[in-house]
Amino acid sequence: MSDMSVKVKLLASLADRFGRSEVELQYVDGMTVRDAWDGATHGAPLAMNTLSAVNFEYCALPTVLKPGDEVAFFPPVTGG
Amino acid sequence: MSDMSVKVKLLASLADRFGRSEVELQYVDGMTVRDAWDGATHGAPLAMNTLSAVNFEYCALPTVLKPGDEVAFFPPVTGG
Amino acid sequence: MKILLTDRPFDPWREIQARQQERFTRPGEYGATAVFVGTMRDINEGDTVQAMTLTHYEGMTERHLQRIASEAAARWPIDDVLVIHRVGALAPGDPIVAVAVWSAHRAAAFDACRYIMEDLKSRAPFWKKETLPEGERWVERNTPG
Amino acid sequence: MKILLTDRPFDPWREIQARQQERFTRPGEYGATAVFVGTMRDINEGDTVQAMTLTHYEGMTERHLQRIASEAAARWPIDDVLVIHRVGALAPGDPIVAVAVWSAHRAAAFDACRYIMEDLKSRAPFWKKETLPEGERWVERNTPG
Repeated sequence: MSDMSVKVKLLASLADRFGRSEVELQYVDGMTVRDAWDGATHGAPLAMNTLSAVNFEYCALPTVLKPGDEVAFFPPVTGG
Repeated sequence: MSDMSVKVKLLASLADRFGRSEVELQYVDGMTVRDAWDGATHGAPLAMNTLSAVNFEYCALPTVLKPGDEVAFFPPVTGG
Repeated sequence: MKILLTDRPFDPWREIQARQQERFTRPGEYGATAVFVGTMRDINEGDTVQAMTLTHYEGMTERHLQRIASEAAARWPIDDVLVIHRVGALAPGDPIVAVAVWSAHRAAAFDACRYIMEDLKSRAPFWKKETLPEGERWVERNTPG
Repeated sequence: MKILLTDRPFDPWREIQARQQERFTRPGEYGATAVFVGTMRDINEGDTVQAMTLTHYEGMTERHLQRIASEAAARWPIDDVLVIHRVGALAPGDPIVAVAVWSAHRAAAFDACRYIMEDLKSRAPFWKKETLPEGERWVERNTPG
């Protein structure tokens, strides 16, 4: 992964839905979690209950990213 | 135990306090749990937190007894 | 539903496993198990406790525990309850009580297990007498849960 | 505090006992143990479930469970926490999760155990895919506790 990119993970049913579980995006100044979703899914609708994390911590959609961040999107969790 | 008596049990620290764990009392018509205490302890003060049971079920002091009943008095429970 | 008083040391984890194997034959029959185990501590109210004797009111104890378990079963959708309580002479580290509840549902298992424990601590006719270096004493009350 | 993800079947009662023996050396050190075990059921939403695959977000999962356990330890006076969660392929009857909390106090053990379970069910990044006679499906949500 280059220094000026972000890694986007699509987990569980999202990987099935989009046919891919990981996308590398070019980092753009001011890029947010929401922008990462749009970039990785080509602007697919984002379900209200989709959860997001940056570098393994829950983060809201307006969170601004840094180069090298790992962003993850996933459906409601069903462990336990 | 005769048909016209009640058995009174003094349990745990009450047995230590009164030096006996079981007393048989002559049944008297209308006799209550409270009367059984007075009979078994010769009218000793009854601590507020003393618990009482009749035939292995919790019962309040005004409960009227029948001949052959087993009445028990005991301090707050400390199991578990 | 199984209620057991024992004057011998018991291993709660082994007893729970044994009950589970005996009671449930179909794998996947229950989804949730909530358990509480109370163990004898070596200290109470700041004093070193060397040993303990647990007495109970024979005749009332098992009947009362049975009733608590039945009340829990009436109140929550639970599949089984195991209650084991030690009586007689105990040493620090010995399990005193184990309550296990099996259910299809997490909340029911948790709620029923706690309900049984709270009733047991406040109403089941057991009494503890502790042996301290300076002699014996009755434990006067249980702390609320 | 011990957090363990495993792709092999585990016996929760044996693991709890082993942790207890490893963690506590003085008999009578703790007084209360609260445990929850979640087991794979053979039925869900009225359908027969033959098998299940548990996936998780590697990197985030252990970190998140560690944080939940630390939060519980900051909030209640607890002596130890054990969390075991299964990942990979499961069969009905297999334990999925075990949470055990040791404390001097009954209420702290109960409260912390439930807190950890509720957070785990609602926030730890695990996902279940069920195998039914007619194919696979993702489980869409957990029921609130």
